[in-house]
This record gives sequence, C-alpha cells and structure tokens, in this order.
Amino acid sequence: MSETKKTDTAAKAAVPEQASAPDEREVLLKVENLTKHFPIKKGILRRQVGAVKAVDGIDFEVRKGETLGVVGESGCGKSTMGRVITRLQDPTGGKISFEGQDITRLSTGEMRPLRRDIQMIFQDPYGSLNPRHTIGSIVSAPFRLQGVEPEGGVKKEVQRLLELVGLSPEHYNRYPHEFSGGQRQRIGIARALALKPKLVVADEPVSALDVSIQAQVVNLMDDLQEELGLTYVIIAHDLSVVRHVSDRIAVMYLGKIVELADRNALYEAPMHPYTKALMSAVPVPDTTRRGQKSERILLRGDVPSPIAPPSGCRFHTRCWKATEICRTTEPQLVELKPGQRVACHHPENFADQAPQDTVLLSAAKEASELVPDTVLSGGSQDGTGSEADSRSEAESEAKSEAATGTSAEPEQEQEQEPGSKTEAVAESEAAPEPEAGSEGASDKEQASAAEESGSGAGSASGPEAEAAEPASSPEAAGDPEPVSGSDDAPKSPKPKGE
Amino acid sequence: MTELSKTETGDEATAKAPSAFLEVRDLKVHFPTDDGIVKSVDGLSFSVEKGKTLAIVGESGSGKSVTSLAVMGLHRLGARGKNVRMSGEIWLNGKELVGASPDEVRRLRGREMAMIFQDPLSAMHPYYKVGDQIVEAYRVHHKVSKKEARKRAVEMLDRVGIPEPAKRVDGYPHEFSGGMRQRAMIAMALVNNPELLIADEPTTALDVTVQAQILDLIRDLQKEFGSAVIMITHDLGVVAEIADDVLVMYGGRCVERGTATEVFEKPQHPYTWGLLGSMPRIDRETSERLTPVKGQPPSLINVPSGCAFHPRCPYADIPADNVSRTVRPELELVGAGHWSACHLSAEDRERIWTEEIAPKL
Amino acid sequence: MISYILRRTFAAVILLLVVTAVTFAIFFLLPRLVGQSADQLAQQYIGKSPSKADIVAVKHNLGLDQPLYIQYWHFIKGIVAGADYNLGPTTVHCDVPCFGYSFKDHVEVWPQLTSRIPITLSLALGAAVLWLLSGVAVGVVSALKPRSLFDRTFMGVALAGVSLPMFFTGNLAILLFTYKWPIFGRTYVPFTENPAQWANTLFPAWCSLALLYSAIYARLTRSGMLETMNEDFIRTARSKGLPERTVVVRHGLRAALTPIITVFGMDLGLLLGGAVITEYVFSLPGVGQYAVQGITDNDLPKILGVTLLAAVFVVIANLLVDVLYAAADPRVRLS
Amino acid sequence: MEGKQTIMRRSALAAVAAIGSASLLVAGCSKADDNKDTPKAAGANVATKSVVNASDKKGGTVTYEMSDVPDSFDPGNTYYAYMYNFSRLYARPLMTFEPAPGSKGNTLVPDLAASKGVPSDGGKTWTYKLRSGLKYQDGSPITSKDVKYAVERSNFARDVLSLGPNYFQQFMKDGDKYKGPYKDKSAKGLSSIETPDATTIVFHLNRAFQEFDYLVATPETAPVPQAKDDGVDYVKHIVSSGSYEIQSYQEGKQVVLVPNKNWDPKTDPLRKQLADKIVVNLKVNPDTIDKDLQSGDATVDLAGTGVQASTQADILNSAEAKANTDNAFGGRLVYAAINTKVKPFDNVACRKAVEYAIDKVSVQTAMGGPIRGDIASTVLPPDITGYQKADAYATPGNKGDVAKAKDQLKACGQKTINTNITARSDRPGEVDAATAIINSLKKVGINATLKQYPQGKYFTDYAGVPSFDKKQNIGLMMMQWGADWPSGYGFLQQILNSKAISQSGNTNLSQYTNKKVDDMLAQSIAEPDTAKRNAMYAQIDQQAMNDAVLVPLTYFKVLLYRSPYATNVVSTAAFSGQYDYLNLGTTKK
Repeated sequence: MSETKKTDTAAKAAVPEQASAPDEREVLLKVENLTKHFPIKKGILRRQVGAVKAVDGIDFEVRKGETLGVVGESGCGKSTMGRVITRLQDPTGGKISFEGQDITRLSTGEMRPLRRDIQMIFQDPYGSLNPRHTIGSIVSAPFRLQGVEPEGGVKKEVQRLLELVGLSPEHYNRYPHEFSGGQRQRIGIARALALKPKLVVADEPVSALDVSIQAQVVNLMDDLQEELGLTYVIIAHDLSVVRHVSDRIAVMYLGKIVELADRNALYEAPMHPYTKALMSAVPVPDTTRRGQKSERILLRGDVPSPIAPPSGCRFHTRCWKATEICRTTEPQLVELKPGQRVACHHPENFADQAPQDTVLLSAAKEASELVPDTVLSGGSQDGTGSEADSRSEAESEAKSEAATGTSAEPEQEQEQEPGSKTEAVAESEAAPEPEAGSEGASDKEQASAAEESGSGAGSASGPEAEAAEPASSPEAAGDPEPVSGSDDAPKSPKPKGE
Repeated sequence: MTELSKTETGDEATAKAPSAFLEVRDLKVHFPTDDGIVKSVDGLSFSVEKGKTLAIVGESGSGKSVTSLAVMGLHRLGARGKNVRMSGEIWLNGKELVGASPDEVRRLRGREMAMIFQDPLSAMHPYYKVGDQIVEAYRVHHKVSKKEARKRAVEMLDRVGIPEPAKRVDGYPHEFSGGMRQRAMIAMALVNNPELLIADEPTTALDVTVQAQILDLIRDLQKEFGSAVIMITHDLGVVAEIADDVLVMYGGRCVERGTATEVFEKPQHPYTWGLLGSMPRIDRETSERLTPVKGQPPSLINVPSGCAFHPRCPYADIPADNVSRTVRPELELVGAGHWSACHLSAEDRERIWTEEIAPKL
Repeated sequence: MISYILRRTFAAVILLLVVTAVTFAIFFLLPRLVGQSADQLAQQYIGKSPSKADIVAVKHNLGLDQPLYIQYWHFIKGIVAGADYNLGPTTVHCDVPCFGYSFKDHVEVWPQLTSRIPITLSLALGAAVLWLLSGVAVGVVSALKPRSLFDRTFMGVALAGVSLPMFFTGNLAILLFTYKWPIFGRTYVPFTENPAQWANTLFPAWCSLALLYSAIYARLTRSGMLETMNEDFIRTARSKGLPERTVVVRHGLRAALTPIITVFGMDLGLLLGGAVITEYVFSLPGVGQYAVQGITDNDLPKILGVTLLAAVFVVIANLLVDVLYAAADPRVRLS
Repeated sequence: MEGKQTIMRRSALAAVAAIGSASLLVAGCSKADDNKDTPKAAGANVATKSVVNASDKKGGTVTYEMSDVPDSFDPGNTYYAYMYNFSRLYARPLMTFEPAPGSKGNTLVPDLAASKGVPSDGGKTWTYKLRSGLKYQDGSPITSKDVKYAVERSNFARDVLSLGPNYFQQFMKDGDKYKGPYKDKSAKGLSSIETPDATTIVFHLNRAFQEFDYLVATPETAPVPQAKDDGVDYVKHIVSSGSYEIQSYQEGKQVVLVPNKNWDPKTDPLRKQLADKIVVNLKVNPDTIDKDLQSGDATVDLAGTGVQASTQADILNSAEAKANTDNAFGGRLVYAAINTKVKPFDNVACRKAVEYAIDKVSVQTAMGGPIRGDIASTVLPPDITGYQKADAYATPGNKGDVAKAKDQLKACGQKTINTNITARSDRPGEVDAATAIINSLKKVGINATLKQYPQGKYFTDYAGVPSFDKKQNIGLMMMQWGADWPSGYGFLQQILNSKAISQSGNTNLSQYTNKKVDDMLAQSIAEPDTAKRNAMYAQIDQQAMNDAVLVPLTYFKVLLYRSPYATNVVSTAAFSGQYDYLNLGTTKK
C-alpha cells in the first residue's frame, strides 16, 4: 500500500517544498483570459445561433509544487477548464503558458513533447482504462507514445510505478476488470505519473469511489506529491475533499472564477457570497452542529445556463446581496487581501466595493429570505423590508429553478431580467442625480439610479413580481438579449461594460 | 431459507405484534449465483417510528440498498426476482410483508410505503411526462378520473416547490433540472400520502446547494405528514443533518446502531471510526492525513469469518484468542439505545476512541 | 422540424447523386482500368458477330461514345426533366422520372421498376409485420424469463432461423406448403385483384423471410428488454405499486422498442430495395429480381435504377425512423 | 441485400442439425409425391425417337416456365434457339423445321413460303413464293413486303434491335451500305430484296449460298407490318402471323398467348392450335420449375436446358420418373480450343500432345457424366448434318495416352510446357472440366493454370480477345459451341474460319488459319448438291482434327423432363434437343 515507505521519502521532499511561501514559488502554468465556447448551430444552414460559454474568461496561475483546487457546481465549466489547460480541447480564446511557453495554439504534434509534462487523471476509473489491455500495457503506453526508454527497461519502470501507487508489480499482466474501483484509479494515477510529469490535472479523481477508498486515494496523491514534487490541479465538486488536498482554491461559477484564495483564507473567511453559500451547504458529520441550521445559506435554484449567462455579476440572480451594480457591471477578480482574489462588488468579510449601491435587487430580497440572519447581519448590508411570506419565497425559488432547468433552451435564462430591468429604467429616469461612484461612468448612472430606487423598493415589489411572471414562461422569452421592451429602448441605460 | 439460523438478538422481542411502525426482524436476503450465494443482507433488525428518520449508512455493497428494496418488496420482481432467498420478518403497520403475497405487497407499495432514488433522471421514465407519471402512481391506488388525478399531481408538484406546476406537469423529466427532478420524484412518492418513505441516496447525484434544498424539503414534508423516513446514504454529513437514528452496515450486517448523537459523539465500532476518519471535513482545519480504512470492502459471497471487518480492522488483534477471526460478534448494548457488534472490550474502545481516533478527526 | 426535414432531404439528394455517380464510376471506370474499350462495352449489347458499323451505331445509340460526365449529366437530366430516345421509326419521349432504357433489351426502366415495386413492397411489408410481431413477442417473453425453457428454446430456434439460408427455408416452405400440402398458392396475385389470394400466395415467402429477421429482432428485443427491465425507472414504476403487466408493457416495452425502430427502418428500407434471394426462391418478379437481371446483363440503366430506388428507400426509411424516434423519445430533438 | 451473416458457433451447429433433419423431411416428401391421376409415362428417351402422346385434342392451358428471361420476344431481336422455337407460335418464318424426333427434326419445311426457295444464279439469288390467304391476327393480309421489312429491321438496325444475328446483313448484296428502315426512310428499302408482287420475295446475295433455306428459317423472316413497328416497343404488341396471338405481355414476368382467330389452318400444314391458352412464366426459381414439371403445373421448361442437378439425381433414381425423361443431344460440342498462335502450341506436335493427353472420361465425369454428354472425337456433333464418325486421336477407353502424348511432346521439342487454361467462372461444370484437363495434362508434363472469367465478358474481354490471350499466355480455352442452323457450315464457319477471327468477341478461339479449310468452307456453301456438301463438312472436320486445333470433349446432352400431361412431344435436333413447341398440347384440366 501507499503508506508503506512514505515517511522517509516524504520527509526529504516535503520540507523544502512546504517551507517556501506559495507566492515565491515559480509559476508553472499561467492562464490568462481563457475562454472555451461550444457553438450551438441551428437552422438549415447550421448557422451558429449561440454558444455554451463553458469557460468564459478566467485567469489564474499554478505554482510549482502546489495544489490548486477548483470547485463549483456541475455545469460551472470546471471540467472543461481542466481539459482546455491540458490542451485535450482547444481553447476559444485567451492564453495558456506552461513554464513560460505559450501553449495555447500548439498543434498536436507540437504538444507531444509537452504531454510528458502535463498529465490528466479522470473521474471514471472504469471508463478511462481500455478493458482489452493489460495493466502493463496501459501504464507503459505513455512510454511507447513518447518513445521514451526508461532506465532499466519499460517493464521494470512500470512495475516500479505500480508499486509506487500501492499495487503489486505482479499485477502487470492483469486486466482492468480484475481490479476494484480504487485500484483502477491507482492504475490511472500510475499511468499519469509514468513520465514524471510536472503538472497533473485531476478531474474528480475520487468522486466515484467509496468513502474509505476515497481517503486512500487522497492520501496516495498527497504522498506522491511530496515524493515526486508534483503540481496538481484538482477539480472536484466536493468541497471537503478540495479543502483537504489544496493549497489554493479557485471557486468557479458559470465559467468564471469568482474567488481564488489560499485554502485557509478561503475557508475561514470566504469573501464571495457564492463561496460562502457553497460552503455553508456542505453537510457536516457532526450532530452537535444540528440545530445550528441558521448558518446555512440556501441558494435559490440551480446555476443558470451558460448559453446566456446573466449580465453583470453572474451570481446576481441568486445572490442575497445583489444590487443594481451587480446586474449591470461585471466585477473584476481583484486581490482584495494578499492571496485572496475576489470578483464581487459587495464581498463578505471585507469592505464593500460599491458602498454607494445599497438597494437590493428584488431577487436579492427574495434570496435573503433563505439566508440566516446571522449571515445577513455579518455582512455590510442588511436586508431591507422582507415582507414576502415564506410561501412566495419558496415559489420564487422554484421559479428560477424551473427556468434554469431546461438548459437546452437559451431563451429562458433571462426570466428575472425584464422585471427588474423595467424597474431600474423607470427609476433612472426619475432620478438623474449625478453622484459619482468608484466605478466607471456607465456604472455611475446605474448605481445612482438603483440607489434612488431603494426608497420605492417596497412598493415596487408588487408590479415587479407580476412582471416576472410572464417572462418566466418558456414561450414568452424569445429574445436571448436581456434588454427591455422596445418602447423603453431610447431611454434605457444599456450597460456598456458587458 | 429456513436453515438460516437466527444469529442476531439485538432487538428486544421476536414475538409478533410489533410496537414500532416499521419493524424488520432478522432479515436475510440472499442471491444464489453461479459463483456462490451473495449474502447481501444477512440477519438485520431495526425499527422506525412514525415521524422519525433512520439513516442506514454503509459503503457500496454493504447491503443498504438491498435492505430498502426488501422492505419495498421490489427485489422479488423481475428477472432476478425468482432467485432471491429471503427470510425474516418485515412488519409494516401491523402487516407482515415477507410472507405476504406479491400482490398484497404491491398494493401497499406506493400507498403505504414509497421510495425515492438516487438519480432522478434515470429513475423517471424518459418517455412520459412528469405529470403522467405522478398520475399513474396516484391512479393505481385511487379509483379516480384522470382529471382528478391530474389535479392531485399539480397539487403535489406545487407542494414540493415546483413553480407553475400546472405547466410543468406536462414537462418531460429531461426538461427539469436535477433539483427539480428530485422534487418531482418526491412529489410522485408522496402522492398517496405514504406513511413510510425510503430515500435511497436522494442527494448523492446533486450539487451541494441543491442537496441542501432537497434535505430541507424532505425534513419539512416529514414534519408535515409525520411519516417514517429511512434515509440510505454513504454521506455521514447528510446523516448528521437529518437522522434521528443511525444504522451502520458492513458486509450485509449491522455493525453499529444508535441515536445519531450517540453514534457521532461516541462511535463504538472500528468501522464507524474508519468512516469518520476517511472523510475530509470542511468544518475543521486538518492538515493531517486522512486515516482511511485499509483494504477493500468484503465480497458478499465469501464474507470473512468471525467479524466481517477483521481483515481491515487495525484493532482485530487486541481481543484475545483470535476471536475476531473466528467468532462473529453480536450486537451488544453499549449505551443508551446504542448497539455495537465488536469484540473489543468497552475499555479498549473507550481508550482507542479518545486517544487515537477523536483527536485526528 | 420542417427545417430538419428540408435539410435531411437536401442531404439525401446529395447522397443519391453520390450513389449514382459511384455506380456510374464502377460501371464505366473499372472496366476501363482493366483496358476495356467503349467498343467492347457496346459489343456486349449486340448479338453475335457485329460489324464495325453495328458497334458504332450501338455505341452511339447508348451514348457510350460520349464522355462519362456527359452521360452522367444525361442520366440526371432524364430523371428531372425527361429525355427523348431514338429507338425505332419514331423518337420516343421518356417521361419524368426517366431512368433511361435498358442497354440490353431496350425496355424503359422506370415503368419496369414501378410495376415491380408493389410486389417487393408486398413481400417486405408482410414479412416485416410478421417478424416484428413474432420477434418482439418472443423477445419479450424470453427477456422476462431469461434462461427459462421458453427462452432457450426460442432463442435456439431464432439462432437456427438466422443461420438457415433462404435457399433452404424458402425451398422447404415451397415444397411442404405448396406441393406436399398445397395450402398456399405459388403464383403472385396483386393485392388489388384478390387480397385473399395475394396473402395466400405470399404467406410462405413472408414466413421464410420473417424467420430470418425475427431471429434478429427476438434477440434485439430480448437484450433491449433485459436492459430496460434493469433500468431505474422500472424500479420506480414498481415502487409505485403498478401491476407487473403495466410495468412490462407500458414502461419496459415502450423503452425497449424505441431503438428497434431504427433497426427496423433500416432493414425495411434495405429490403424494399429488393429481397434478392427471396424473390428468386419464390419466383416473385420484384425489384430484386430486376437488379439481378441488370447485373447479369451488365445493364447500366437497370443497375442505376435499382440502386437509386434502393437508396431512396433507405434514405426515406432513415428519415422516417429519425422522425419516429423523435416522436417516441421526447429527449430527441430534430434540429 | 438480405440475410445477415451472423456467425455464431452455436448457431452453426443448430443450423447443421436443422438442415440435416429437414433434408430427411424433403427426401421423405419427394417419395410420397405420387399423384394417382398422373398419366402413364411413355418411357425414357421416347420423344427423341417418336412423337409422344400424339393428339389432336383441343383445350387446356400449356404453361411454359423459365428461370431467366429471354433476350426478347420480338422475332426480329432474338438469338436463342428456344425463342426461335417458341416465336413460331406467333411469327411464321418463310421456312422452318419439321416437328420430328431427333435428327429428323433437322428437315426444313416451308412455313410462310409455299415451297422451298428456288435458287438461281448459282445459288446467289433465292426466290420464295408465299402461301395464299395469309393473314395477321387483325385480319389484314400478309405480304412479301412485310417479310422484306422484317429482314430489314432485324438485320440493318442493330443500334435498336441489336440482339439477333445479322446473317442477312453479311450475305445480302450491298448489305453493308443499307442503313436500315429506321434511318433510311425511302420506300425502296434494301435494294437486294425484291418483292415483285405481294406473294413473291427475291433475295439477291453477294455470294453463292446453298443453305439459304436455313437462313430464312430464322424468325427474322417472320412478317412485321411496317405500320405497326415502333422499334424496341414492338415487342409489347407483336402482330401475330401464327396460330397464337399475344394476349398480355408483362416484361420480364409473364406472357400469355391465346389462339389467333385469324389464323387459317388451311394456310398452315404444320400448326394445330390445340391449347386454349399458353402461359409463359418468367424468372421462376429453377427448382420450382422442376417441381412444377413433375406435378404437372408446368408443361415445359421454355429454355429447354434440362433439369437441375439436384432434380437429375432424384429422377434417375426413380424408374418411374426416368420414364418421363429424354436425354437428347443439344446440338453442341464441348471442347477445349488450342491457341495456335501462342508458343509452343504453334507447333502441331505440341497440340497433338494435348489431344492424346486428355482423359475425356474424367472430363465427362466432371461435366456431370454421360447424361450430360457423350464423349466426343469430332468437331461436328452427331445431330448436325455433315457429322461423320471419326477419332483421330483414339486412346484406350478415351482415358488418354500418356506415352503417345509424351512422344508428341518430344517431337515438339518440349519437355514441359507451362500454359494457362480459361473457363467461365459462373459455369461450375466447365470449371470442373478444366480442372480435370489440368490433371490429365500434368501427367505428361504440361502445367496448365486455370484462369476463370465471367461468362458475360468471356468473349468480349477475355478469351475472345486474341491480344489478351497472347499476353496472358493462354494456350487452352474451354468452349461450347452450337450452330445457328444445324448444318456443317452453320456449325463450322464461326469456329474454324480464319475470316471469323476478330480482335474482340472472337469465336475462332484457336485462331485457326488454314487456307485449305477456308477455301473448303467457301466451296461447300456454294455447292448445290447436299450430299457433296455434307462430305465436305466431314472433310473439314477431319482436317481440323488433323491440325489438332481443338480437343473435342463431349457432345453436349440435356436431360429433359417430359411432362406426362403434354401431348405431341418431340425432342428435335433442330432446336438443340428441345421439345418442338409448335404443337404442344396438354391433357391436364
């Protein structure tokens, strides 16, 4: 098993790696403004009518020897990101640098030498191994493909690798079906490690495994990192696992990184409301915490479709803190604290980035119903008048879920938009107060307008709810563009920042 | 079937007329195969009261799903059905189900006991509208018109929080999101107001945020209808969140059973320790390594002799005379309503838990 | 949906063009590759000892003296616009769709095809109904009781059915049921003339053909049913307390049959292009027989006609299958 | 297009078992297949010697069946003996053959003509007088112009009606200049055929041709009214001059004939018009045809090529069934042509080595035994006029003579010869025969390799292309030959005449060039005396055998099943041993 001879080697390798502060380490992989869109084609001529924006402009870097965890709900683009940075899929835009070399547009042939350095481990330990090949041939495949002859011969090296991942070298001639799920995942790891890669991207490496086995594999990956000085990008939906294995963590939402921070900073003081909600939703195996359910933030519905993501901050449709600026202006991923980058106008545990914008969006007010008071009071804003009863709250939650459910239809994602939009438009007309904000000019107008609307928010909630209703029906929303009706168009303060 | 001797005496009485709403006594479910007999469930007893939630915890292959199917009488149906050997007693609301005719059990199914499954997408028929599937479930047990049944379906969809239920009732499962589908599934299960709800990993396939919603919903509905719930899961976090009682299964048998508080605060079985140690926890800073259970789950055909957990148990050698390998431990009362099947002495368990296990969690 | 069908139709037309072009190429280019001249080609369509002038005349008449692309163009033009032929004292007009005249016997191809389609259609449809019913029935029962005596017996019979050549089963059926016990007739009678007689004479052919296919369908249905009956939604249906019969028919069979639609459509489409052996054994003057005739005579217009017809049937069957599939499975969208 | 090949070991076993049991069933059935009402069999081979069931009884339906389709029912567009035979029911040629058994059937009798042709100008001009009172099915009179037109359309418009022979084109004066009636619309037509009056027709030939009566016995002289002719479509509405007219014509499927009411028996001493109806079913499964013949559902197999091999075995095993068979000569010779233009077979000694080497019994066996042909030793088969028994290369028991062959080989200066032998791949009997020859030749040191080519292109692309033969070193070619008319000239001129060698579609496969033979052929056809002519044919035969240009293998025979219901059954040499179709009747109700 993996634990056998771990301690001595770990001691050697781990000390210098762990000692140096993460920031000073050399950057191994750098990703800038990476996008990956999958076109949607329709009609006789198969014209492109839209795109699934799986990854939509993300920046991060991975430093040598660290583990970057990537978390997010299904459909947030984390797996796509993994396949793009390993160049298993071609990016639509942006730049990927590996050890300073731009690998964004390298051809398959040009990538080949780099394949030695970048390896991937997949989720499904059943599907990723060819059932007709022996373990020996599976694990030695990278040697053959790269034309590498390891010292002492391929077989010896493969057996060493099998031993390394806690399998017996005698397993060399067996077939995948003779192994259990955990063992197969070990085989997958052995294969990934064959060529001593510098970077290993693991996509949900343990989510298909039983709890006890999951721990074995997590430990194995830990050990191997220490032993071989590996750098990991671990993609997972299980926040507990990610917390356990990662040095830094990126939280993704709808193709964007909303927060990127050191592990401890992130888990102790998450800044992005989404991060906070995500973490609060994880059930904890501790009955003593029962009854403290008040800490839990329930998010409304599912992640909107990545075909037509919401404008501005993509989380604003589900966020209890969302204000007008969130709807119009996309927050940038900014390093607010050392080692903690957040894309939020109203971060938790930190100074508000748009303090002048205090009026909650209607959706936010509904959302805040599901957020415990402790959380709300801890934030920089307090939820204004939540007069809606719990019944309507459940209803609205469900509505947004319904709209997002049918991901095949891009039109439906905007259901909350027209309602809140008209409100904003109306207000901006009424109050042309040129109060300067911290953001750009276009935001200023929006922000002030929204702020002004705050006073009327309570009374506006009635018509607003009505307006939301027709829009949420599938037939009504034919236009994927989140603009209001044409009669409002001349006066509409269309956000330019998008 | 009858040659299987009674090995478990954990429960107070084996006489008829059970006091609990659902009572399972010495349940054995064996599947003869070409390779040998798969003893999926091998002598299991438990009971659930109305309004209470029992969580059955275990890894894949521990027999937890088979238990639930046995209660529902489902594994007796279909191609595999005729090969099942089943013994023991299942008392639901005063009726014994193991000996009942398939049709009797069928009539109870869906009406008095209902089930929701792990993957709502595959668990709903892809070709039929969600509403029709609910209507079908309602009309099997109620002689009502289609129109009435449909009204009921809309009502149920509304109750589980599906927006515009009158519209969504005509949607197909694939048009629903994962969370919505599970809601619809719950609506379908609850359409006949069953008194027992079995939820088999109801949130495993869902994202955490949606999982929280669904758990909330189940909790609320239970409160409203006062039904008994059996929650089958491998996620101890879910268990801690929702269960009143916990039953830990390993190799087709119960290794530990008790109230949730007891089991989480003073777990008595090394396997339970292993499970707790294997789980990375979000609520605590642990830079230490996880402490996994070594080895692989046992084969249900050749269940290890003695304590089935002994090949993986780090403490198997502590009890004298090699009993771990030779004698199968019975459930013993180890605390208030807390049972455990382990050869370790109470002192050893206490010592190991407080000194070795608890600090690492 | 409309756009989908339009697009598919467009693709089908392209496909048909390719099919005809390939047939043309095989017919003309392959002989040329082994050094055959146009004269030699033409000579196949004249009787013994032709004079040079005869060959030239025939070559000209069949258009073989023209470049290949011109011939192809004429063929395509004939189909969409009709053509004129100089085959005797007067010029004859060949109506749309004109598949030309046979090189060998100079008979117009299209009326020949149309007169044969009803026969092939009768054969194929009748057999299809039989094999679908029997195959699915056997498959379902086998799947519900896997490894039972019924299952083993019928799967054995099915295997035998698929293994036995039509020459054998067909001839046996003829011998037993039209000579030994003359229950069935031997000469094809059009449906329009006498439906009872039509069914009566076709029945042995249907059965023989169905035996061949029902074996495959029984196996398909069986494996499909075995698979679906293990699906989660079947478990759900049972957990609702539905009677087993409803579970099997409404939930199991419905899902298991949908993939069979695809296979069925393809098989039927292919069969409509000519059930060569069956038509031969049962002496049915259908499309398949015509195809064989065309091939033995090396008669391009016949070959092209049958090829095109078969391709059209397959394409239509495919399209129908896709539309049907979308209707049956709401998850599939046609766009 | 059907019959998926799913190969499974278990299924194969099951299939074998099923086939086994089913064949038992079949065997049992065929034995039990005795019908009480079946008329008594006349005895084996009786129809080759006499008329079986001679009868004038009218009524009934005569059913013809055929596994293929004829080239055409148009009398001016067909080249098959069975269509020559059958078309006479609705198209009367000037002359025809007497419905008589065996070689007696080779006798020419006037049909449309009142008497045999009258030659003049040393056999270069032939005059025929038509019978009087001849009418088409529509009642309109038949004139000599119609006969002339029929010849013109069938021989001179080969771009349209290309399937028939073109002897008239070859033999008529200025035949190469006339463009045919479809292109040359002048009223005069072919100038070398004159129709001085409505009942007289005069043919002017470009050479003396004493067997012209044979030529006008083809259906190409059957009258066609010009007004009704529309080229290829004429076949759909043929205007009958015979005893039957076509009631319905379904291309490739079925043709139905009914008595022609305007046919006058007084104008026709040959035809009887017995059946009420004649049905021709085409594309019938050959096994079905055999079964139908035995059950009485079919009267005769139109193609007349004999029963299937499987049926043959059954029939010959049953004395009862055998009594309903006729094993007749088919007017054809099965032989192996030796290419005289490829080394070393340009040396006659080498060719003789082949003649001696071949074990003809093994070849006969390979072809299907004595039922399928007698061992041959001459070019002309016995049922062709001019045949004279001879055997230039007699070997003990016809089994070949290795010693003599080796002597010849030595004389040729060869020890071993490597060569190729061609056969038609889709004729299994021919392939087997070629294999038998290869085995015989191996014994004397001639190594031949079998080359198979498809029947449809055998002459146009392969064996019939001299340049191809030379390039591929083809020394031997399997061949079957039947005459267009049953005389020595009709048989020999296409296969021995050096003028018949063509660059493609060649039938003189040996590429035999012997001026003496060429001259004799020319002389013979100009020879008015029949006896002398026949003697010359024998001489040519002998010469060809001396030059060893081909190895006669067997005189082809067919095994016909004679329906016991059929009346006036006679197997005639004139139509390759087929039954004469002119007066077939039936006793079946």
